[in-house]
Amino acid sequence: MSDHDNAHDIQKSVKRYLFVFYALIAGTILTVMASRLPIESVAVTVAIALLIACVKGFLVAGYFMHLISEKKMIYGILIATVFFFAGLMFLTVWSMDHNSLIHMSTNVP
Amino acid sequence: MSTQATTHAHPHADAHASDHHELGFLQKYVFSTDHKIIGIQYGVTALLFLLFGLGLMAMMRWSIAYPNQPLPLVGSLLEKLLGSNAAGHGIMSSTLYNSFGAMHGTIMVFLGIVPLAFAAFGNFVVPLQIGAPDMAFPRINMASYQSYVIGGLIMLISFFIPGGAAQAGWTSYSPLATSFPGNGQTFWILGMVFLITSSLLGAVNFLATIIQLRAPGMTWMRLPFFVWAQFVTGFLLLLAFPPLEAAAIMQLMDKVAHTSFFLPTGLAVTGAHISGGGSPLLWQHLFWFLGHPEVYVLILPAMGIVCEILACNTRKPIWGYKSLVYSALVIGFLSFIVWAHHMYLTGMGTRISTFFQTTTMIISIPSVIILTCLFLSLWGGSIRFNTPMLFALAFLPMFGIGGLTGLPLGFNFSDLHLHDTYYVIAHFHYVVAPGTIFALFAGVYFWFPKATGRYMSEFWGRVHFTCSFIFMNLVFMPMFAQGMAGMLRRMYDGGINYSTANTPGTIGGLSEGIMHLNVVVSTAVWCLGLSQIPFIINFFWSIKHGKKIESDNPWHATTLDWQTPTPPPHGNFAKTPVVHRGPYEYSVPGHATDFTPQNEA
Amino acid sequence: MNELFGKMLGLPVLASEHGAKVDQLIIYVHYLMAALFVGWILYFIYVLLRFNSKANPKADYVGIRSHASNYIELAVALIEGVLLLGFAVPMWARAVDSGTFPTPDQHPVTIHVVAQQFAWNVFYPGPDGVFAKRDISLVSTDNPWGIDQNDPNGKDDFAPIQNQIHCVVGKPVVVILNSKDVIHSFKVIAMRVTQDAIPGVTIPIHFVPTKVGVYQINCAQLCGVGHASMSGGRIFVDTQEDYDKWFAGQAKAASTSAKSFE
Amino acid sequence: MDIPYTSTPRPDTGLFNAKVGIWLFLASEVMLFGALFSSYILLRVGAAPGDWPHGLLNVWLGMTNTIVLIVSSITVVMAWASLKMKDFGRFRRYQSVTLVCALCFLGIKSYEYHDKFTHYEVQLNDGVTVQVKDESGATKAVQLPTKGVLDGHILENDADKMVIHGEIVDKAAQAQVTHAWQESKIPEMEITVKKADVKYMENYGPWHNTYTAIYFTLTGLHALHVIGGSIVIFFIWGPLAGMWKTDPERYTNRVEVSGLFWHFVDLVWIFLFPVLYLL
Ligand code: HEA
Ligand code: HEA
Ligand code: CUA
Ligand SMILES: [Cu+2]
Repeated sequence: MSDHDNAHDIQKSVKRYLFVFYALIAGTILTVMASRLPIESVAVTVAIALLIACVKGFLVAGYFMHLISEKKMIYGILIATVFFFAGLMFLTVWSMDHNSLIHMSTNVP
Repeated sequence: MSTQATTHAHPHADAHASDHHELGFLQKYVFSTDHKIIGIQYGVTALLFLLFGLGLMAMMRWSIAYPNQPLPLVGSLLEKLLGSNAAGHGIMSSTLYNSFGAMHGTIMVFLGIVPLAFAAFGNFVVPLQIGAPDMAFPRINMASYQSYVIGGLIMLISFFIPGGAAQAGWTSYSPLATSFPGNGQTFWILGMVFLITSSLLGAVNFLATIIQLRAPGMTWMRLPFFVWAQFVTGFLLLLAFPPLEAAAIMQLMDKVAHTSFFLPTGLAVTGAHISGGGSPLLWQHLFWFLGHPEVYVLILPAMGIVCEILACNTRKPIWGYKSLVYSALVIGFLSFIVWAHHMYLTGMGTRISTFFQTTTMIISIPSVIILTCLFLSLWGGSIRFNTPMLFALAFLPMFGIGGLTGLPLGFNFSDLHLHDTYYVIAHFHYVVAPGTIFALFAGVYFWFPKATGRYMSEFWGRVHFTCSFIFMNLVFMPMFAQGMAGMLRRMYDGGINYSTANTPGTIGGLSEGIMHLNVVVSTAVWCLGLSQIPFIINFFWSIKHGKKIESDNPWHATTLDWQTPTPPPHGNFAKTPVVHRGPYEYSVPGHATDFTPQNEA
Repeated sequence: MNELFGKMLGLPVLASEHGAKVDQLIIYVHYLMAALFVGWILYFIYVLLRFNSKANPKADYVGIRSHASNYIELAVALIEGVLLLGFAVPMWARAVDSGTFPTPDQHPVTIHVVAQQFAWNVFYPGPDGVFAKRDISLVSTDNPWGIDQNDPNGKDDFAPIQNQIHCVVGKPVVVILNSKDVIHSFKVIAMRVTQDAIPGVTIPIHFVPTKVGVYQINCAQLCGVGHASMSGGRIFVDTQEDYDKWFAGQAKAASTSAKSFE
Repeated sequence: MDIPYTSTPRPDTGLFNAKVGIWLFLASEVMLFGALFSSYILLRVGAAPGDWPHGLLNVWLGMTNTIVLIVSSITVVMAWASLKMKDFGRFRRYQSVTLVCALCFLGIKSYEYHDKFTHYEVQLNDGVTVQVKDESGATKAVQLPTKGVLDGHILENDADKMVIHGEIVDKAAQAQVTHAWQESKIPEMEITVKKADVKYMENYGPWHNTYTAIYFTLTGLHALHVIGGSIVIFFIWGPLAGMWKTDPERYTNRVEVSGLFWHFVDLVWIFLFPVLYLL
C-alpha cells in the first residue's frame, strides 16, 4: 500500500494493530459476559451480541484488512455485495414470514 | 499500431498459437494458461455439451410424441447402457425421462451456454478487446477450465450409477430431490459444486482483468458493449452463485447426513428417521436467488455479441451506446431482487407478490431499451447480410418474442394460468435457444477467422441459418398454444393422461389438436438436430480448409480484437495499443475508410 | 373483441367466477405484446429492405434522429404500470387475501385436500362442519392422517375420499391444501386455479364454480415418477340437489362406520 | 507483452491485480456465508419452542477458539508489517505463530465435534425409573417426568444396560427456555438405564435437529476455510520463501493477499461465535 511505504508509518500502524488486538479480546470477553446477563427480551439479547460482533468485525475489516483507507473500486465492490446480501436476507425472511403467505383470517382446524 | 494493413505474418494460420518457443502438446492444449487457448477449449467442450443436451432432448421428444413405444435407433443401446429398469425394451421410462429432463436443463444452462457465452467468448475476446496481453490470473483461468471439466464429468458419470442421474428437474426442489434412493442427486450436487467453483474463479478473473488490464486510453465509456456485458455477467456470477452453493451444501447434508434443512416436521417420504423442522421453500428461495440472475447470465453475453456484429455489419455506430451500458447495469442490479416471480404460486400473499411483480416489471424496461437501441441502430445502416449478421439479426425478434412472453408470466394473476405449462417452456426457450444460441452461432462465425485465420463456409452457413431458423420456430411456437391450453411441463408422456381421449366426460382435457402438436414439435426437433450437421462439418472442415482471410481485420471492424496479428500470438499485441476513441466509429464523415479503429492515432 | 382475442390465444373453457379476471388480464397483456410485436416486426422488415447494402451503400454516421423511441419506451412502462397496479395487484388481492374468504352465511363447501404421491386425499368435515383435529405426532400405519380419534367433532367426518371433490355450482369452495410427502401443485384448468401443495405448509384457496360438470384436477409440479399419471383427480360440480343427495349418502356411511368403532 | 500490474498498482485504480482479485473473491464469500446465515435465521425463527437448544456448546472452548483466531490475525498483520520493514526473520516467526494458532483452533474444533458425536439424547419408555448416582456416590431410583429424557455421554454400554454421565432433562420445562442464561446448571450424574427401557437414542450429530445441522454446516465450512488458509500461508512461509530474494515486492503482496483471506476467516468466526454459542 502506497501510504504505508515508509518504515515510520508502518511503526505507527503497528501500534494501532496492537490496540485493535486488545479491543478484540476485550470485545470477546464482553460478549460472553453480556450473554450471562438475565435480559428478558430475546431481541435485546440478540441485538447486544450482534452489536458487539459488528464492532469487532468493523475493527478487523477496517484496520487489519485496511478497509479504512482502501481504494474506491474496492468500496464499490463491497457496497454492491452488502446490498445484495441484505436483499437476500430481508426478502427471504420477509417472504417466509407467516403473515406474507396466503392464510385465512379465521383459523382453520 | 494499426495492423489491419499487414498481411498474414503467420503462414500457418491453422496453428492455434504461434509461441516464440515451442511447447509440448500437453502444455499447449491441456495445461495451457493462454486465454485464447483456454477460450477455445471452453468453446469446443461447451459445444459438445450443447450437442449432448440436444441429443437428450431428441430422445425425450420421442417419448412425448410416442409415449411407451420403443425408441427407434437408440432404444436397445439405451437399454444396454442404462439397464432395463430405465429403458426396458428400449422404451423410455418415466424415471429415465425425468433424469434426462433434469440433465437437459442442467447441461444446457451450466455446461453449455454459460461456458460458451461467458467463458469461451469472454476468454477469447475480452482481453483482445481491451488491449490486454492475457487475463489477470492465467493459472486461475486454467483451474477454472479444469474445474468445469471435472464438474461435467461428474454429471456425465451420474447417468451410469445405480438409480441413474438426478431426477428432480434442473431446479432440484426439495423434498423431492432428496427422496430418491439412488445417488443421482448427490452426484448432481457435487458436479454443481465444481461448476460453481469454476464460474466463481472465472468471474473473479474477468472482473479483475476488465478493471485492471484495460489498455491506456481505454476508459470505461470506450469499452465495447460486449465487454460491458461480460463485466455485468461476471458480477452476477460472482454474487449469485454462492447462495446456490450454500443451498447445495445444505441439500448435500440432507441427502448424506440426514439433516432436515429443507424437510419439514412430519414428512412421510424419506426412509431414514429425520428430525424435521426445515423448510422446502428455503431451497426455492436460495435456488431462484441464483436462478434469476442466471438467466441474465445467459442473455447478456449474447446481447453483447449481437451488438458487436450489428455495429460491424451495419457500418455505423450503435445507436444509444450509453443507454445500452446503463440498461445492462440496471438489469444486473435488479436481477437480484426479482427471483420470487418463479414462486408466485407457493402461497404468496399480496404484499410480497406485489413487491416482486413490481421489480419484475421494472426489470423488463431496460430489456426493452436494449432491444430498442439495437433495432434503431439498423436505421441508416448499410447492412451486409453475411452469416454472422443473419444470426445476429434473427436474435432480435426471437429474443423479442421470448421477452414479451415473459410479461404475462411476470403478473402473478396471469401466471396463475400459465405457471408450469409449456407456455413457460416456450418463453424461456425463445430467449435461450433461438435467442442466445443464435447469438452464439453468430459469434462463432464472426470470430472464427480471428482464431484460425480462415472463414467458415458462407454457403453452408446460410443453409445452417435457414434450416435452424425455420425449425427453431416450428419447435417452440406451437408450445405457446399447448401451454395456453393448459399442457403441463415435465410429463414423460406428453400429457396423454390429460387428453380428452383418456378422460371421457371430463371438462378441461387437452384436445386432439393440442396433443397432435406434440408430434409436430418432436419432428421439428429432429429436423433441427439434422440442421446442425452442416454446421458441425463446416466448423471442423474450415479449420484446415476454409477460405483464408485477406487481412488481419477481415470484417473491417474497429475494436481492438481485430487489430492484432492472426491468430493472435502469445501476449496478443506486439506493442501495448493506445486507445483514442469509442468502440463503434464506423462511417465517420471525412475518414478515408468506413471504419476508424479504436487505436488509430 | 376480447372474447374473440381470447379464443385466438387458445384460452381453454372457463368455469369459475374469478377465472374471467384471469382471462381478462391475460388478454390485456397480450394486446400489449401483440402491439409491440407487430409494430417492431413491420419496422424490422422495412429497415432490412431499405437499408441493405445494395439499397444503401453508404451508411449514415448518425442514424435515426427522431426521439420517438423514448416515448414508446415510456408508453410501454406506463402500460405495464397500469396493468400491474390497476389489474394484477388488486385482482390478486381480491382472490387470495384473508379478508376475501367466504363467510359462513355464503355456505361455502370447505374441504381439506392432502396431496400425496400420486393422488389427492379429500377430507369433508361432515354435517357439523367441523374437522377432527389432526396432528403429525399421531401419524402411524393405522392412522396415516394423524386424525385425533378422541375428537368428538370427528365422529361425523367422512372417510377420506381419494381423488374426488364434490361441490355445488355457484357456491364458494374453500380448499385447505397441503402435502404429505413432496411438493405437488393443485391445478384445475377450467377453474383457473393453481396452488402448490407444500409439505409443512397449509394454504387455503377459494373459488366459485359456475358450471355443472366434471372437471379435471392436474398436478402441476414435478413430484416423482408418477407425476405424469397423477391425473385421477376430479371435481364434481353438482346442482344443490345432487350434492345434497351425495352428502346424505356419505354422512350415513360415516355415522354407521363411527358406530361400528364404538 | 507481459501482464501489467502484477506487483505495482495501476495508476487509476491504485491497486495491483491480486488485491482486486482477493476482494472480489471475498465478496463472493460474503454471499456464501451470508446465505447460510440467512438460513440460520429462518430455521431459528421457524423452530418449534424447545427445539432450539440453548447452551448446548461449551462457551469456554468457543471463547478460547475466538481468542486463538484473534491472536492469529494479529500475527498475520505483524508478519506483513515486518516484511514491509524488511525483516524477514521476524516475518517468519510471526507466521509460525499463525500456523500454530490455526492448528490449535482445528484441534479444539475437532475435540468439540467429537464431544457432540458422543453426546446422546436418550428417550425412555413412559414411566420408567432409572438408577442415579450423584456426586456423593449415593445411588437412588428416580422416576422420569412425562416428557423427560436423558442427556449425556455414555460411560458404559453393556448388552442389557448402560451408564450415562449426564442429566435428566424435562423437555416440557426446556421448551420454556428462550435464553442461554436460563439454562439451569444441573450437576452431572451417573445414570444407569436398562436397555429394554430405551425407546430411542440419538447423538448430537448434524441430523439431531436443525440447530446441530446448521452448527455443523457453518463451522465445518469455516473449518475448511481455516485449513485452506493455513495451507496457503504455510506455502508462502516455506516453499515460496525464495521469492523474497528475487521479487520482494511481489512476495509482500502475496503475504498481504493471503492475510486478507485469513482476516476474513477470522471475521466470519467473530459472527459465528455469538450466534452459535451464546444466543
Ligand atoms: C435468458 C433467459 C431469460 C430471460 C432474458 C428472461 C426474461 C424474462 N423472464 Fe423468464 N424465464 C427463464 C429465462 C429467461 N427469462 C427461464 C429459464 C425460466 C423458467 C425456469 C424454470 O422454471 O425452469 C423463466 C421463467 C420466467 C417466469 C416464471 C414463470 C413460471 O414458472 O410460472 C417469469 C415470471 O415472471 C419470467 C419472466 C420474465 C420477464 C418479465 C423477463 C423480462 O426480462 C423480459 C424483458 C423483455 C422484453 C419485454 C422484450 C421487449 C421486446 C420488445 C419491446 C420488442 C419486441 C419486438 C419484436 C418481437 C419484433 N420468466
Ligand atoms: C440454455 C438453456 C437451454 C437450451 C439452449 C435448450 C434447448 C432446447 N430445449 Fe430445453 N430446457 C432447458 C434449457 C434449455 N433448453 C431447461 C432449463 C429446461 C427445464 C428442465 C426441467 O424441467 O427441469 C428445458 C426443458 C425443455 C423441454 C421440456 C421438457 C419437459 O418439461 O418435460 C423441452 C421440450 O421440448 C425442451 C426442448 C429443447 C430444444 C428442442 C432445444 C433446442 O433448441 C436445442 C438446440 C440445440 C442446438 C441447436 C445445439 C447446437 C450445438 C451444436 C450443433 C454443437 C456443434 C458442436 C460442435 C461444432 C463441436 N427443453
Ligand atoms: Cu403430484 Cu406432480
Ligand atoms: Cu426469473
